[in-house]
Amino acid sequence: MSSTRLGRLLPWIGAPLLIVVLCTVWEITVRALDVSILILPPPSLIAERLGELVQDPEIWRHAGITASEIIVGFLLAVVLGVLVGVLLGKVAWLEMTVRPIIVLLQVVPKVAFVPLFVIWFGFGMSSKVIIAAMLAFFPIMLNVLLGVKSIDPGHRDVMTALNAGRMQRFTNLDFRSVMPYLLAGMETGIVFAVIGAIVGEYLGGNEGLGYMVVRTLNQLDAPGLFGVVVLLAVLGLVLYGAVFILKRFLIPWHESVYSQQGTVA
Amino acid sequence: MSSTRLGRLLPWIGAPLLIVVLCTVWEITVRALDVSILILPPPSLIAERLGELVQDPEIWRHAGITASEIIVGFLLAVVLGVLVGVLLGKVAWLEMTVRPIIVLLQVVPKVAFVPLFVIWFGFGMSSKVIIAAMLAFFPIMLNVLLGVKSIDPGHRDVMTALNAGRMQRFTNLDFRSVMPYLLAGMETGIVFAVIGAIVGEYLGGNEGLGYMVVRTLNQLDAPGLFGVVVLLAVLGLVLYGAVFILKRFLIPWHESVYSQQGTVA
Amino acid sequence: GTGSQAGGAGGAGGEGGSLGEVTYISFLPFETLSFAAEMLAMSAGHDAAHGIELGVEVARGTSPSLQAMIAGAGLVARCNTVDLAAARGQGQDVVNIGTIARGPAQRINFSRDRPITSAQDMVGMTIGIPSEGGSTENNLRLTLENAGVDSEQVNLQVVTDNPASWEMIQRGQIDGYISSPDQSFLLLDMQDSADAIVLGDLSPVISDRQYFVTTQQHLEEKPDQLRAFLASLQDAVTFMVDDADRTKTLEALRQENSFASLDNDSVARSALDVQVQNFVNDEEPDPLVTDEEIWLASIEELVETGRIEPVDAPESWMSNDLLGT
Amino acid sequence: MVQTSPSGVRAGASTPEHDPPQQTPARISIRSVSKVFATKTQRTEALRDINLEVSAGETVSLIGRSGCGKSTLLRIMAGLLPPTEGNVLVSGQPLWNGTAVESGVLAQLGVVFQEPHLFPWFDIRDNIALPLKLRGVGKAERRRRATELAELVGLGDFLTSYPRELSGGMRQRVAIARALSRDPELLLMDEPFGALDALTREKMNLELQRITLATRATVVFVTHDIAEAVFIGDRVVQLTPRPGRIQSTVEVGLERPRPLDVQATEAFGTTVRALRHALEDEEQS
Amino acid sequence: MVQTSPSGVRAGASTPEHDPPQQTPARISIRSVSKVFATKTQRTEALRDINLEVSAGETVSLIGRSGCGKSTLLRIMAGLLPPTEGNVLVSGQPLWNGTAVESGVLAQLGVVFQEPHLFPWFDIRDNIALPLKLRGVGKAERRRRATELAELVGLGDFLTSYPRELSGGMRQRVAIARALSRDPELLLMDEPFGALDALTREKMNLELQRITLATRATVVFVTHDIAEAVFIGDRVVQLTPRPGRIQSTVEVGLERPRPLDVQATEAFGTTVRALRHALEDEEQS
Ligand SMILES: Nc1ncnc2c1ncn2[C@@H]1O[C@H](COP(=O)(O)OP(=O)(O)OP(=O)(O)O)[C@@H](O)[C@H]1O
Ligand SMILES: Nc1ncnc2c1ncn2[C@@H]1O[C@H](COP(=O)(O)OP(=O)(O)OP(=O)(O)O)[C@@H](O)[C@H]1O
Ligand SMILES: [Mg+2]
Ligand SMILES: [Mg+2]
Repeated sequence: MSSTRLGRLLPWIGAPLLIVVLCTVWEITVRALDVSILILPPPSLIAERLGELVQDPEIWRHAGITASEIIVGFLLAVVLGVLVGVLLGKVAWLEMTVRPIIVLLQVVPKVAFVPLFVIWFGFGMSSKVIIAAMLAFFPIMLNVLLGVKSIDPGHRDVMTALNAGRMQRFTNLDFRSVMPYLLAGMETGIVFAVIGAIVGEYLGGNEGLGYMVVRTLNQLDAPGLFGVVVLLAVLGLVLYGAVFILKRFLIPWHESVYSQQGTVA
Repeated sequence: MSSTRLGRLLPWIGAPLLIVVLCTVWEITVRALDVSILILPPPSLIAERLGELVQDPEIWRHAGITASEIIVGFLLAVVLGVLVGVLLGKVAWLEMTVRPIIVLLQVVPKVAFVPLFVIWFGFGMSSKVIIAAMLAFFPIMLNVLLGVKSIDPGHRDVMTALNAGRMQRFTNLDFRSVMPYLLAGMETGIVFAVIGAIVGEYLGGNEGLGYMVVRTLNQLDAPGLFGVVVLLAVLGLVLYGAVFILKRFLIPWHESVYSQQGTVA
Repeated sequence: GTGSQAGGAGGAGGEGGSLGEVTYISFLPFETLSFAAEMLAMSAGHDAAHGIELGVEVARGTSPSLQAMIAGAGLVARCNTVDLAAARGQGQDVVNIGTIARGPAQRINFSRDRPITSAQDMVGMTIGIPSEGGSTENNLRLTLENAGVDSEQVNLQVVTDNPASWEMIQRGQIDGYISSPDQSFLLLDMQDSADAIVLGDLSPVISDRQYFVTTQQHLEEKPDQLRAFLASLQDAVTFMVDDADRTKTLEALRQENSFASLDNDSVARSALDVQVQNFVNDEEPDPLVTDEEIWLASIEELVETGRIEPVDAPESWMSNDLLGT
Repeated sequence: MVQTSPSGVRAGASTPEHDPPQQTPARISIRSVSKVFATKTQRTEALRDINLEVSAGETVSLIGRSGCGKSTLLRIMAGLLPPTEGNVLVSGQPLWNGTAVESGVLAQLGVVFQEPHLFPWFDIRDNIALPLKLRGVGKAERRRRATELAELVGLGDFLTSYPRELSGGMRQRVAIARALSRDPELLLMDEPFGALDALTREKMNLELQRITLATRATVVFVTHDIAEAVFIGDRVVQLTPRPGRIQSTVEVGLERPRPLDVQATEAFGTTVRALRHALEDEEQS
Repeated sequence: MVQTSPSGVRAGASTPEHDPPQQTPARISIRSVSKVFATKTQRTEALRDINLEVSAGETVSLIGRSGCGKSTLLRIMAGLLPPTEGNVLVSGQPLWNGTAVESGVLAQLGVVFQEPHLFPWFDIRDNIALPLKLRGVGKAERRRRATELAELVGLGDFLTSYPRELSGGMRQRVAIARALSRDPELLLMDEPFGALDALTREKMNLELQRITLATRATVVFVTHDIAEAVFIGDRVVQLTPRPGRIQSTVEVGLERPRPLDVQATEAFGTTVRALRHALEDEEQS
């Protein structure tokens, strides 16, 4: 807080430090209580197994597949989320009509539609991409909607008085004004895209890290399971980090970005 | 749009109408293409089966259990989401340290930890509540965080100049200012709480609508499956609707609520 | 018709030539020795020998696998009697085209502290099952009832098919759980105090059998592929049965596969033994051939115990026509 | 409500339906405009039966008590707020079509709002250049013009600053520069110099006069400073509050351009005093 | 920078480190305060070495060109912005402790910001009553007082309206009422009457004078209207821009309370003209 230097280093120090501390506690607890490795293997064992895993090119193929599913699904969700969010934000009657349908689509258990997914998209990546996109879509869309509705009426007036076209209004006002909301939605969205892709991989197919989870689980390979979980977590963190860093480039003017020094209050 | 009367009726007309249209299209397509009922039963058949289902008191017990899990998990997520969101929004270094850990917890596949949940919380509702809470927590927390950071610096100044205490500041400024963000987070959150509870029920235990989904699925009872899915969707919609309606009471002053008449632009 | 008219089947080669790809849909992740025959057919090249290229798609659970097969995402799936009957009950024209398992293979794992040696032992116990409403639950209940135990007196609880289930036994949260032979042997190999019993040893259940299934439509459109599939499976089964000490089988399997139960010699041999026992049955005909009497008896058992509605002509639900002799 | 008639004041509110027979159609003409705001707790009649003609090149000052409806009237003229009744004609074309605005009618509009409404994501230069950007002016040209205007309003040193780094008065000046950037034919200004110190204000007054005379722009100028209203306007229109009605219209009989020291002349002083009295009379009535 | 010394002007900036030997400790005293804003693109020296003493009950007006640092100085005094150097003593107690503010030192503070900063979720009455609410005053009493103050600022009819339903000047008046609601001992006002029409402004000036004399409040009053600065202040302090320094301090030798027509007196006119010249001189230098 006090020094900007420390403040800038914190994300790179704080979290890893905390993780190390947590792992130590975990290791000690597991050993002290003699917890079965089947249920919660100690980090040392997981690390060892992880070491083996990362040397296997096969795992990188799986990771690559999962990563692609997440990214494609996420991008799809962003595009759709922005489009639908902006549309519903602008057209009140459409919002009232379409919103329940969207909620419906969200709460409906995906497992019921797996056969449809399989028929339409096959066992391959597409069905996972769809599930990832579906999960990520909702928070993005809702945040964009909130963002569109939170556009300063004064700013709207300026654009109206300047006789701005629909597209000009979008690029100069709506888009930028909604950006902080969109980015917050994207932060949630990327996380749910990860969850979605993994869930998709549980439900079918034989590729990806989610499949590896099922597989290690079935093989009673708890350290392997946790190794895959660590990989998934790292993948998730990296993708989340990418979105997080986007903020600094896209909304340097927003309170949430420029006021990193911390306020007095 | 033009008439307020129509505008007020739309949510009650538009969506149901759209659903009826969709169902009709579905019915016709399924019959025309002769789709196997195992894959996508026609709405008429689902409705019939649903009629039987709702007469079974057993299904209401399951629905009640699922509803309780969702509600408890959701409330937990709201409380935690607000607390953590406000805390991280106020304390920059904490945010930097804790955020990656939270992301980590989110992206980690829950299935790996179900045994831990079961061991810690038993087969009953608790583990589903936890999963529901975990999924709902993230969007709520992130939106609260965005909300806290979007508090007008001018408003902050007013409170500081008035020498407001921490609690006073919270109730008169932070809480109210964050409310629209919180509510948008809650809209996402309730949907994910539904998903979380259902996923939790897939993974273990023998109660709840999620369990009924698995059961009907395993019995190859596709109409029954879709019947349960309809119940779940209705449950989800009702809960979502509750959160949605909250808005009118909690933030009547916000642009997203009071400007329902639609703007000229 | 011939294979050449099969839509979507890779190269159109005609007789003896390439019949293209045949997709088999498994109901579990493929990496288990329960699928040893299918796996061997692929790794030992039995499929190619019959002009097909066998591919696997993995669904999670029997129902999704049947749905996928019916929808045309694959040609063949595998399921239990009760699943097939349920599908027929829903108006699906699924047909048994070969019996791949002739008895219960699933085992109940338990701790030596609280052994399970008979169905009566399980009264009042909590038993973990991978999922409810499916064939596992059905077979367990049938087993209990055939042994004269009211299945309602046994508490069934869904647990993840997961190593930690053993931990739950030790903590007393459950008293036993059902798993595949692989997992059971793996567990026994790892945990000294673990033991297991085969469902069939508690009481006989006729209908606990598994078949390769397809639809009437597939039968009409792609009989050659199906024939070739079954032929290659027959070859694989014969190979395994003939390989008394399983060494050659293991060697062949390990060429293309690697997973915990296969990599562990003793576990793999035990699991393969169970499979082989299930392929052949002294009183029954050649592997894969369905004995019509037993088939009818199986259906009868399900009808009698009220698990399915009475049915007409169950003999039309099966066919041995595609099997070479 | 006493109809005061000091020197040069002609009654406005008393001739509501008369279109003064003019040769050229008025650049902007307000016809029987009324505006009522109705909320759950409050029904505010902001404007009642306003009639006003502004001819091309003319500058009209609008004064009145706080809350009397000046901003509301300006917003109606800018196409931002539909009138409850009546309409606005721009060069003879009706602006409002029910609650929808006929865009295009207002093509050459410049508006300075009562609040600056700058865009936080643009720096000062880009904020000023926004109208040019919307017009499709090239980047280099835009920047050149924005720099010029920033210097005009005394912000040449702050081209790449962001709005939050400016003081209140500086922001207001940015808003003025933005409104001027595309040489509007019709300029609606809502207390544009309200947050400026005396000197800056005078300088801006002169600049505004220079620019509008050069471009022959039509200006409606809201202010709460009577002297400023007289200095800037060809006419000064005074509104009474709740409901907002035109109380009086004063012709300022002074040639434009006017030098700053016109404020010391007798004629100027008389007009200011007349308006001042009108305001005080209203107070007492 | 020419040090102008018209009648009653004493040089401020030339005696930076002198604490004038006073009997009572100054209510608020600014000691060598400097403030630099540094952003990526810009380094603005907003204030340089400001020294100012305000004794209890005194009213000091602060004038200066737009952007010269008036608001910045006020924000530093209000505990909202840490000075880069120097400190502010309130009744002898240092206000700033590095970048942290010693709360409690500012217990009896009332601030009117340059922008109204009303809370959109409270209606007018609740906005005005907020300071009382924070003080734990009961609801009935709060409402009574808020209603009284709303009437004082001419908004008695808008008690249950929401801020968005008010005009710019009305909002500003709400902010003034809010600042007055808890009878502050120390009142910092940043162009509080900037958006008000002449009459309302005069009325508010008189009210402010009455209230502050009655409560013996100490006031620092920022304005860009020289006449207002002279009317309101015991002293008028003038800042020069970039860096903001005190150019001159003018003692207004007029008794308070002052009636409105004091503005017609010779002494008043002289002081205004002197300040006006000082401002113009600064311009030329
Ligand atoms: N947050 C900030 N970041 C950077 N620069 C700032 C910031 N706040 C103010 N400044 C700069 O400090 C200087 C003084 O600003 P200040 O708001 O104090 O002016 P002011 O005297 O109140 O002007 P006005 O009469 O226009 O309100 C200006 O040049 C402004 O650009
Ligand atoms: N959105 C609104 N909803 C309800 N009432 C409104 C709204 N906008 C303005 N009003 C009311 O209309 C009246 C006129 O407001 P307006 O903003 O036009 O005043 P003004 O003359 O510009 O005042 P000022 O000089 O203070 O800016 C006020 O009484 C105000 O309360
Ligand atoms: Mg106004
Ligand atoms: Mg200021």
